[in-house]
Amino acid sequence: MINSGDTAWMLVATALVMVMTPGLGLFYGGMVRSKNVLGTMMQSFMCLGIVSVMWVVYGYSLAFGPDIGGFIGSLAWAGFNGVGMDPGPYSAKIPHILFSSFQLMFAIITPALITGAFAERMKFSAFILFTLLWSTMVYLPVCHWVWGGGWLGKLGALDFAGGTVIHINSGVAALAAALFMGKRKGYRQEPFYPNNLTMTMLGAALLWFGWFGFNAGSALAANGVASLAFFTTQIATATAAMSWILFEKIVRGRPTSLGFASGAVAGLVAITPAAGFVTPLPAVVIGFVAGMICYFAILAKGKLGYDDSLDVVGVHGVGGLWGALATGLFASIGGAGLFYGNPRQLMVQLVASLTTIAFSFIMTSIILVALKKTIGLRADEEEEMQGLDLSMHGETGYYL
Amino acid sequence: MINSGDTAWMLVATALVMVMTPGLGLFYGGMVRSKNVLGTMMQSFMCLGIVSVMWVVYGYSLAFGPDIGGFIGSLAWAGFNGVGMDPGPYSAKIPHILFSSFQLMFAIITPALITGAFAERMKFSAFILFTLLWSTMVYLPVCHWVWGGGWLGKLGALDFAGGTVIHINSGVAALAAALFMGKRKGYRQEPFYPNNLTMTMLGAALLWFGWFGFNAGSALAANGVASLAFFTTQIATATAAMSWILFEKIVRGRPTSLGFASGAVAGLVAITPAAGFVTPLPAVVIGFVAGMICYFAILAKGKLGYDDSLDVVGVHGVGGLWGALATGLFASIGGAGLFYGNPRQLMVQLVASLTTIAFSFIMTSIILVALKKTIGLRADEEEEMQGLDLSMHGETGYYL
Amino acid sequence: MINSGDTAWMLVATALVMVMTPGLGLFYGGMVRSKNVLGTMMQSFMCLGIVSVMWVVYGYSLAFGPDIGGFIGSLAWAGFNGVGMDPGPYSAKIPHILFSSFQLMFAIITPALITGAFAERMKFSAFILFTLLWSTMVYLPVCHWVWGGGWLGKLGALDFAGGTVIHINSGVAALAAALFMGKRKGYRQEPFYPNNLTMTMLGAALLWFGWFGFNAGSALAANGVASLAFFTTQIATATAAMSWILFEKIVRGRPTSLGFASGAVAGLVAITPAAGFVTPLPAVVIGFVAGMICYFAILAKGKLGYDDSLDVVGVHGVGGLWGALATGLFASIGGAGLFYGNPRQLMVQLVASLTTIAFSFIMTSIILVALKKTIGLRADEEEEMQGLDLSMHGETGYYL
Amino acid sequence: MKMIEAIIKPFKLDEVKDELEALGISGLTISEVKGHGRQKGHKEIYRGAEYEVDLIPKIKIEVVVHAAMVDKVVEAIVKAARTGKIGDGKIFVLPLDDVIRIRTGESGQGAI
Amino acid sequence: MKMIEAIIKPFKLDEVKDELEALGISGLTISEVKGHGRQKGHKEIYRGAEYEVDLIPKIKIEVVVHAAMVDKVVEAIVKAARTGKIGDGKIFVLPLDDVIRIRTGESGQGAI
Amino acid sequence: MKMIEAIIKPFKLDEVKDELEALGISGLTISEVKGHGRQKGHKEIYRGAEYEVDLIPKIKIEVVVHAAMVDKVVEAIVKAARTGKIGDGKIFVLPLDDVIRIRTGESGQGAI
Ligand SMILES: Nc1ncnc2c1ncn2[C@@H]1O[C@H](COP(=O)(O)OP(=O)(O)O)[C@@H](O)[C@H]1O
Ligand SMILES: Nc1ncnc2c1ncn2[C@@H]1O[C@H](COP(=O)(O)OP(=O)(O)O)[C@@H](O)[C@H]1O
Ligand SMILES: Nc1ncnc2c1ncn2[C@@H]1O[C@H](COP(=O)(O)OP(=O)(O)O)[C@@H](O)[C@H]1O
Repeated sequence: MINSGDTAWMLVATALVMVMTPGLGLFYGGMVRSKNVLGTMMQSFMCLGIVSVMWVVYGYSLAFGPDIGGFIGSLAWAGFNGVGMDPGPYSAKIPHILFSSFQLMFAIITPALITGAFAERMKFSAFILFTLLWSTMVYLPVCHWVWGGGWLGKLGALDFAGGTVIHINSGVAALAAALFMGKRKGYRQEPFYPNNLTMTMLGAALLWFGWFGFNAGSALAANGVASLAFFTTQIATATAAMSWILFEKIVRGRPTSLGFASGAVAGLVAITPAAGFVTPLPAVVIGFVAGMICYFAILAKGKLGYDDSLDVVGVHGVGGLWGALATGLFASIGGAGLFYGNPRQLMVQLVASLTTIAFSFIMTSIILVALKKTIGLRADEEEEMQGLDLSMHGETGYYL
Repeated sequence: MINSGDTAWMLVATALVMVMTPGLGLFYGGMVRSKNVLGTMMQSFMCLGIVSVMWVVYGYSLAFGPDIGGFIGSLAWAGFNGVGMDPGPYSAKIPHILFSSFQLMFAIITPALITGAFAERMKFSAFILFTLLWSTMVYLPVCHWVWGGGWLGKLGALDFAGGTVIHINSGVAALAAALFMGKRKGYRQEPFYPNNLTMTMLGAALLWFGWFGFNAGSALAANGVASLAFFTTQIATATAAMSWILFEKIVRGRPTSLGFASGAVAGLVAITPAAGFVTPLPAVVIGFVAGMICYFAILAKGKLGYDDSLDVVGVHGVGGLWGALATGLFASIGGAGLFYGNPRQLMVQLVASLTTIAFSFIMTSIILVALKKTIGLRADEEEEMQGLDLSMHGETGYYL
Repeated sequence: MINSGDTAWMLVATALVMVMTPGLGLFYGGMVRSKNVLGTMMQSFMCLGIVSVMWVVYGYSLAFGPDIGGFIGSLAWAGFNGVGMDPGPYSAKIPHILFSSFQLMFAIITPALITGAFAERMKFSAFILFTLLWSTMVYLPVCHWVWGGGWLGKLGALDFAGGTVIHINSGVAALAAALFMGKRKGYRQEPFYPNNLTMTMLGAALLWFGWFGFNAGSALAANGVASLAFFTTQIATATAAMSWILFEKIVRGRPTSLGFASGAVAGLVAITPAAGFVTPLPAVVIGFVAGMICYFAILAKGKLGYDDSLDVVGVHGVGGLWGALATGLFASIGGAGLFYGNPRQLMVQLVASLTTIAFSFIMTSIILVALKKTIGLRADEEEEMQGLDLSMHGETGYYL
Repeated sequence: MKMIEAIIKPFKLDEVKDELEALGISGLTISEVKGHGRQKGHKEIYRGAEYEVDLIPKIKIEVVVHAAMVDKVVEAIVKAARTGKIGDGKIFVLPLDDVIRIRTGESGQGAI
Repeated sequence: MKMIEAIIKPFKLDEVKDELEALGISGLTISEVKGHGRQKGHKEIYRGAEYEVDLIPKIKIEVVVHAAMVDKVVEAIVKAARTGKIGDGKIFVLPLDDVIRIRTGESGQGAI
Repeated sequence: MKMIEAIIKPFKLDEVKDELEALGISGLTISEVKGHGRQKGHKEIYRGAEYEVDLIPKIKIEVVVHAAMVDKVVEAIVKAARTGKIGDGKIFVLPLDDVIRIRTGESGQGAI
């Protein structure tokens, strides 16, 4: 029977996850050059459009519909056929349509995360197709495997709120995208100043705020586990932000506000798979390590030479992997990790991560190559120089 | 008896609707010229001030107090006399004062919507008086008719969250205002660049976010209907945003970020009366049509010649009317529309819409003429040229 | 037993209070000169980092752990030992860890409020140490006295959501800070233009929005008292905003948007201690007086000569004190004030306020002097001239 | 060759551009400046502080023309930019030694 | 008539304006520029990237005066704008053929 | 002494600065301007409205040099700023009466 308290919480949690995507748009939008600010924000906002429509038509059904061989859902729920106001198979206490709304918001933000990798140079048409194809061919399967009754869930992989499905998945896709797209014109030759770091700070704040819905909402109920996940999220995020700027201070001499914001996101990413499985002190450790390794991953990018414009690989890829493994180390509530006497869990986490890495990298590459060969991926040189705002959208961000 | 889950949801829904008004301020503020950015935002924020005070003194009582002849509420609840922590007549499961808080937020945003029509040229004093008079003489009666036990509600008009009361009503008032105010100096002669479209995007995001409280909150409970309304809101909005930029691409060759934001708002408007009455697929249709017709309504404005600065007529008037009629077509849950065998519903929707259009247009015109004849409506030419920020408020928006 | 409705509401309320701190960062950030925008925002964001870590290690335990002599909590709950998913001593209906999360957000925003007093001139390292020391030595004790089972709570002081603990406390600390820090270079000699008042408006909106969690959440349940506190918050805030600009109009001839935003915050501050204890009409009075006296307090600053950059004393100190006393006058629900036949309450409020003022001023002064004598408080002259963004963080806010 | 530098009211830019275009002059460079002169400024209020702002936004137009054209250009600008109210701005005529077109490297009259 | 163009440190603007006012000169036009010279720039850090920024914000003042006034004006600007530290800026004196007041159309000395 | 004023494409600034540095010239002042000329503008779309924007962002560089250096400096700028496409910009050479260094008060050649 539907519980009004759980339903109340899940309604809000869903709205909170929804607001993360515009929040991401602000976070990313502030970091690019002024001439690309709207184009970059648009790529996040567009995911709200594209994925919502896809979800109602076939997406939810493929991800969560009756399982076919552990690999994908059936089309039984296409067009939201039978998905209504009564509880569904995933929770007995909230309406089925609410569960599917909550899941939709996850499906929206995942491709939006990837856009940071190819910011400032992708054609708008290519972006639209990429998002539709990637969501369909990469997100829906992996989501099904872990949460929709698929094989990874059955294997016992712990992923509280989407470390594997969302962050490793998008981080690896971002790596493929950065490699296949090539570098922005002028990269490492001229300065690329972020146009508005106050907007990036605001975006980080909205992400942090919305992430409480993401993580605590993943309990699917207003209960103790949700409360635990809420608190570990706060603590890990705070610690990671501090840890990032600590290492910035050590390496560069200056703790930056962009560093604080980046560290916060790294912490949010890393605690995602662990949030409801760990106690507060391990959450501090997870956050601290997240801030540190993501910062060094970003410094390493300079040496590796690919142009992942907004560091999706370093933050979501690396942070997501660390979180997935850390869950295998520190889980002690509703599961047990290595440090709580269950080494197998760490292995399962590794398998889930590696499978996702391989699948995501290969599939994303296929999609990118296909698009490159057909409609082309990049804006032409003139368009890139002029900026995507004018060349793709005929608009200018600021007339202050 | 008070239900804690329903109360939890309605507390949040009320906060969500509250945040829509500043969100609207950002949405509108970003679209005007730099010299009017604060003045435009102020008009939305001021509605939070003016209407709240009016509400506690007499507003709630006139709108929702004991019915007098189907036309208006009595003053029995003036000063919130008797409106307290126990449930009231409108819901048995939440405190009466919470219901009245929720309704207050609707009363706030409605006049704020109208401000888009006369942006960049109204005197601040005239704006204050207009808002107070309009809220009292137009909003309170129409609100009473539909939701407060008045004649339209009894007739069986379906308006889930305020398509008629809020959007048709404000859209028509906007038309009257645009006509009576006259055009901005330089309109169609010099370019009027939006000062900050990132702010408009953020405003649209906050509107979208808050609208979940608006629509799903209108169920007055955390239940299946709220969940349905939540999902249809998401889907219609996403579809309308995509639909608007699709037609932009066809007509002008460029899909714009302002178009996406505008389309999203059009979708939110159109699904408002229908949200809890329709299933997901009709919501897609409602959204698609909303994006299309509101876009063409805005193109038509150019030919009609009035200066509705921020397109309140095209988005809220047209979108609201479409939503009201669409509810009469597609309603299938807790009511039945034409396509579900009940042609009468469409007629009722038409009657409710036309009555509101006529009443709102006539009353708004009377208020405007009265103000014009007494204190005057417009800033003088010098003030308009200098910008409202400096001339009305002695401030400058940006010193970057 | 845990109640899902109450838990749902408290999860959300906690998230709402969290978002107030970035909101404050925007509010403050918009008011400083462009060259200090990031540095100012960082000081708010940093509180999210510093205090969260402190809270989990020892903060929560000192504030709320088993009482030691009415003065401080014990270290029994350090490291969140024993603070988990079951209800704790402060509420039987929500998880203990959720109560502590909610309280954490209060502990975060309090030192963030103070940062307005020393904006644009404090060294980043000094700020970090100050925040850690102040939170530990001032916030935790006062919090314990009022809410953690300490002597002020036992005395019967009414403080619904933190007028004394948070606003008087931070306002007085701000006064000490303004005095010990000295004036900004150029203060009252050259114009200090706010860089972005649209951001300040947005910040005020987020504060308003989040404050519903702050005040209505302080009921610790989704019930009638929460609903009452919600409504009085809305009404007092709206009235105070209107009242501030009314007096601005009278004194200076112009009602400003910064005035509206400031008045709103003054109203939020003043209603904080009273929110759940008063009915709507007294809330209007509390708001009206708050807008008036805080505005005049700010005008008086010019004559008193200290440089409280962003008027923390005038808004939080004065507004908080008025709110505390007003609670002693108007309380009628769950307590009784002077006007409801209980003059003793006003005395208790006075005692609580004066004690807090004395304690906060003395302790803050000690901390500041200690820091001044050791690492120094202020950025050097060159750094201040260059702006904190570049000198402390190596960043520039805008490249538009 | 002369460089004509005109300080005008911002909202007059389009009219000035049109007038110059009518003379066959399309090359020009503009920038946003602030002017101080006889025109009164305005007051700004930020909480307790009140500032007299006496710098007024103006547009500066720089246009390089043949010496023979100077009078006509000045006349055209005056015509288009005049409102008759204080603050209409000034035109300065500066001597110029040379002009070079970067694209081709050519210099002198032909490069204008 | 001469055009005096001064590049100064931004926070010196008010003092320079006051000093010129004291000479009876109130007409001037300013713009925000960036300068490069002996003065050291600063470092900016954005995640992995580190930039040396060697363009420093300056204010450019343009003031047209009678030839006879040039020395006094230069002296006044030097006095007001000097801090003695590198980066104080430069003053350039340019010849000027003519000045026209747009409002009245008058030209020459009287139009200044 | 001459003042060289160059209008260039913004993304060429670094190259021009480097080229001047190579000539031993480090002092210069830049500003953001907008140019109009042969180069085509672009279209902007805001809901119902469509604007032709024909003012294109450019960078203006002002550099004062010894008369003897003018040719070399012009050459260097042309070399660094040229793309060969329309809109590369212009260089104007203006006569200059005097230069004063504010920091020291010294004037003439030595103050450059
Ligand atoms: N001597 C001057 N040198 C440089 N610019 C000047 C001078 N006098 C005026 N200006 C510019 O011309 C503008 C208009 O001058 P003002 O005295 O206000 O009006 P008017 O020219 O109509 O008498 C000023 O804002 C300033 O930008
Ligand atoms: N040759 C030049 N041409 C144009 N502007 C110059 C020149 N030399 C210096 N400037 C301007 O003067 C400013 C100050 O010059 P700088 O060499 O830093 O200090 P100083 O004049 O005290 O030696 C520079 O930032 C630049 O704007
Ligand atoms: N006569 C002029 N006076 C002032 N500036 C000019 C003039 N002609 C061109 N410019 C500047 O030079 C820029 C480039 O000129 P344009 O005609 O587009 O290209 P090109 O010089 O390659 O033919 C313009 O954008 C404008 O800023």
